[in-house]
Amino acid sequence: MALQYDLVVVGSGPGGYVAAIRASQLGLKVGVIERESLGGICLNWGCIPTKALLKSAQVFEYLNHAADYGLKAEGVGYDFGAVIKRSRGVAEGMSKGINFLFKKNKIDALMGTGKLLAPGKVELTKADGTKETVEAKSIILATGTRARQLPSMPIDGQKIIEYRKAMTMEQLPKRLVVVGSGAIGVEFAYFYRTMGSEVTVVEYLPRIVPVEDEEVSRQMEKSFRKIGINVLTSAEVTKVDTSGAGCHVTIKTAKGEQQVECDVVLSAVGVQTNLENIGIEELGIKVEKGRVIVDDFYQTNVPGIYAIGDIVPGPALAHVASAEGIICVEKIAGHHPEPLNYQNIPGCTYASPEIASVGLTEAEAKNQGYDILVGKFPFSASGKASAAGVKDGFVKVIFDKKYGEWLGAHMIGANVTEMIAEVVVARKLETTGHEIIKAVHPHPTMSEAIMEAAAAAYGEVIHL
Amino acid sequence: MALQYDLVVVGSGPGGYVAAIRASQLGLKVGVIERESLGGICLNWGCIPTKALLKSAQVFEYLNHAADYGLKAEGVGYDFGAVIKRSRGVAEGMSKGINFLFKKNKIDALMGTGKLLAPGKVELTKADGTKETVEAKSIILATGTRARQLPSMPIDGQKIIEYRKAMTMEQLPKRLVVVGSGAIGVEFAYFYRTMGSEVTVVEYLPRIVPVEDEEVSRQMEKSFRKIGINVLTSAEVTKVDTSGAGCHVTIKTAKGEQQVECDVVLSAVGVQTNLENIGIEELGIKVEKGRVIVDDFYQTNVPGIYAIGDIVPGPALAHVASAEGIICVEKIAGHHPEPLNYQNIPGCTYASPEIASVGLTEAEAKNQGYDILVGKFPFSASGKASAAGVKDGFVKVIFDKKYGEWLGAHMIGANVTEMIAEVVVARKLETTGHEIIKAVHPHPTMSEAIMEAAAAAYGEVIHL
Amino acid sequence: QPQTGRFYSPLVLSIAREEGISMADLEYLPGTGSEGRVTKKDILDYVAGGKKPLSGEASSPKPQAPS
Ligand SMILES: Cc1cc2nc3c(=O)[nH]c(=O)nc-3n(C[C@H](O)[C@H](O)[C@H](O)COP(=O)(O)OP(=O)(O)OC[C@H]3O[C@@H](n4cnc5c(N)ncnc54)[C@H](O)[C@@H]3O)c2cc1C
Ligand SMILES: Cc1cc2nc3c(=O)[nH]c(=O)nc-3n(C[C@H](O)[C@H](O)[C@H](O)COP(=O)(O)OP(=O)(O)OC[C@H]3O[C@@H](n4cnc5c(N)ncnc54)[C@H](O)[C@@H]3O)c2cc1C
Repeated sequence: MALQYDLVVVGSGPGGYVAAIRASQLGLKVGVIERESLGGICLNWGCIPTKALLKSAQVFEYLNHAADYGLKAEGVGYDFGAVIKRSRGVAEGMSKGINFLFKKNKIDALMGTGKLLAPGKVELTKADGTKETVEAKSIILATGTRARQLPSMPIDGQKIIEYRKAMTMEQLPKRLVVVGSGAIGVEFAYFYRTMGSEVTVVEYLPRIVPVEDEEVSRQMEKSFRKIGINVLTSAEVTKVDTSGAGCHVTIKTAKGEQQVECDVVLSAVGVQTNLENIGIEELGIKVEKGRVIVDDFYQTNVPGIYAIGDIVPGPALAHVASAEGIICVEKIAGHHPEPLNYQNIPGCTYASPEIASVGLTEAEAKNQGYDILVGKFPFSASGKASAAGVKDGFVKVIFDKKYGEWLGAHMIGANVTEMIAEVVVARKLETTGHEIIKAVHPHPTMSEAIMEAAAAAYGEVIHL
Repeated sequence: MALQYDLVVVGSGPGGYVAAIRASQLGLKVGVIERESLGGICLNWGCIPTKALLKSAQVFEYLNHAADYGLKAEGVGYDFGAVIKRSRGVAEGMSKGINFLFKKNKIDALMGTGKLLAPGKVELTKADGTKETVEAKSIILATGTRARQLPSMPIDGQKIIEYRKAMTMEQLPKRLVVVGSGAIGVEFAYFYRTMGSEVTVVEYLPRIVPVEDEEVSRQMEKSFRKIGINVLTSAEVTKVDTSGAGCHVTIKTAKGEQQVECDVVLSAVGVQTNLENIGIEELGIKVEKGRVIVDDFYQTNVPGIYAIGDIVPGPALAHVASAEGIICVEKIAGHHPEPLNYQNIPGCTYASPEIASVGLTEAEAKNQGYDILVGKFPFSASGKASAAGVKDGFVKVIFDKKYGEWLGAHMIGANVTEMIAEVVVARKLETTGHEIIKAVHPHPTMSEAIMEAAAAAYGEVIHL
Repeated sequence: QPQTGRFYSPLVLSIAREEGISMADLEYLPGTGSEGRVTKKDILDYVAGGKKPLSGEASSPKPQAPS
């Protein structure tokens, strides 16, 4: 007999596993199909292991700059294998944590590959090839993404690699070319540069971290150049010749063609959704531009079949996947959740400096016709930043002049990824600038810069 | 002829200098009388130099634990003089910054000691003894505090010291007794312990950081014991004998009398307001329990004379002093500021782990008759904390069951001082738990723990 | 029904002020937010719809003429 559930989730990433736990809280009997490791890309190959690597790099920076703090250290170095091992250990620990949470919430982890057979029916193919049918009133697809490949850079796993390999290298590449300067590309560029690689970043668009506010991109480029990263913008890799000892990379730039020699090319040009062989076509589920089309509560055009996370439109981020999963199952369970406000999703990049932003950039706000007030507060004027020795970067805020709405916030500097939640919450609660200026931020903190930036927008800044 | 101003401020701490800058923005002609250094205790002897020292200690910890991150460092040590020098340099830089801001805002820095002569009249005595009369429509007193002394521990500046000496020691004391476990005592205890001193903390009340939630105190004590700090609570120093080579400290505890030998005793038992010889008595300004009594907009009982900062009731914190200064001068300038809500002031302690809190503790909420919901999320369950290797601590939140009001938040762990502003803003905007649970916090961050703690209060926590 | 004593976000109040919508009017504005809260969108829709008199028109004093 087929396994019976109220809900079956295909894929156990931050979309799937969070949906499963929330569903179980709401009284549903839940099974989760996963073909690889519990926790999906995020816990095993994304958010978590990269942050572990970045922490090692950050501490390594401290070792190298000990004297700045009155401290001494000799023979500073690292065991690259140990750095990687620590990262893998953290990822494994998190994945085991999901196992624990599933047991605690009485969720069945069904290891194998899932494929839709019909509404209410999923086929589970286990590692040994045996098949089983799983039946459920509701089915959520949360199969996530994998690295996208460009024809000019076919991934070979040795010289041309993607993120999985980049976080499990046996040794430090002496020379690395990173193609793409989104969060993933920038984080790896920072990590490898800090650990000692010669790093070149190639970005097709005119500026790195191109989704960010222009001033953020400019500061990031400045910071990258300061640590010796070679930044090429408006540049395109047209060919990678791997026939020699290393790689010979041909890059088309505004100034003509350029050749860069390196040992490894990291392709970080985005992701591609996992929608093959899961029954999408057979059931006639609507897909556009590689994403499954869903309603406000994540139901596809086939009733009872839902999709969340990286495979649906919207920013491909872990916290978005989780939020979608929760809303989806609350709706399934008969609650009345509010639809997700995609205008209020924070985005973070965890290099040094960190980047955190939410809402409209200055250019977007202008393009949308807003008459805006812009306030900017540099960390060079912050007491906490001075004390901590992290004066690079700023907080920039954008308000609508007419009604005072907080349209956007863009931060770059130390700790800003921990500061952006304030903006998300304030925007959710429909603040105006006034409340932020008058909210007493603790002294001395980096977070004061938010209050000061808001004050700057209204001509009331104190420390500038 | 007397110097003429719209506003004269006596004292240039975060109360006085911020009031002066805001007043100048509002069109007032301002003079600030200061007898020591611009920036007051906060910039010169308080918030800022201590945070510089603590940063050195934090980096020193990284050096000592390099292997935890896959890194190597030998010959780890420090030049104590350089650590102190860095801290003094940061403080001087900030004080110079105030000089710059005064010039920019056309504020006169009047160096000397101020004394009220009459409403509208202050006497300025300069370093060389010459006197001048300063006239102003409004006068703000912002003379701050100094260390309090206990009769059992007369400060001699060598063996029994207060905070100024504690941040300018020529060398590391081998053995240190810290009396008092408020923020100042705890920060120095952490600093000296991390740098290598044997440290004993003596607290009169039954738990350290006694103004915090009980669970925070318990975690802090655990963390302190883990790094080898000797914590004595419900304990009182009855005598310090400095006649020998070191100090012989007699401590009364519940288990009887105890003797501790040490080199230096740091008295950190609170502060005392600077109200002597400034004309308070002569003008009949009302003072109660050592604090100047003021109305909602900081006017004393004598019209035209105001008082702000540490010398008025309320928590003795820099951000409170600044907020009071701004409100005070906005009122003087004819604006209609809202009175400060003293229920929504964050408090921070910058040891490791850090502490940050705002609003009611669990015990206070119960005592006030609230029927409460409590949610707690430990950092051991946070992905970011795992990746960063900082799993100690938690976020605890308290909601009113009936209306959902966010009564309090209590955090202990890495980076929490940057996270508390979210709570301040959310409470100012009169949130309920619901909005916090549904505000999409970025992953992976420590700030997610706030959302999870709120969810825990309502039985919706995912990662527990 | 007028919703007296209802919570309005700072942004909703700011829009009301800017657009000359009185508190009395606001109380008749239906809210689609959580627990019937008036959201930015609700009041902006009302403004976009020409600030048509709300159901409470007859009983609520109206300082300004509808546009
Ligand atoms: C290097 C890197 C760093 C990142 N850093 C961050 C970050 O810091 N913050 C952030 O918010 N986001 C980050 N992301 C993005 C984040 O990882 C994704 O947004 C998130 O994982 C998407 O979650 P998901 O649940 O949609 O899918 P995924 O996490 O991709 O999980 C999908 C799961 O489904 C399984 N699966 C697929 N098909 C099947 C099938 N047919 N049967 C069974 N199982 C199947 C897969 O094995 C996988 O486990 C990062 C991504 C990468 C690559
Ligand atoms: C070690 C330490 C660490 C601290 N850390 C923090 C922290 O991290 N965060 C925080 O919020 N708070 C902290 N504080 C508290 C903070 O420093 C005070 O709350 C704050 O400085 C009060 O500001 P104020 O303007 O009232 O007075 P002060 O900063 O005390 O300034 C008063 C000024 O008035 C001058 N003055 C006094 N009398 C006269 C006179 N008659 N004529 C002329 N000038 C006069 C003094 O010289 C002084 O410069 C700390 C305090 C200490 C001691």
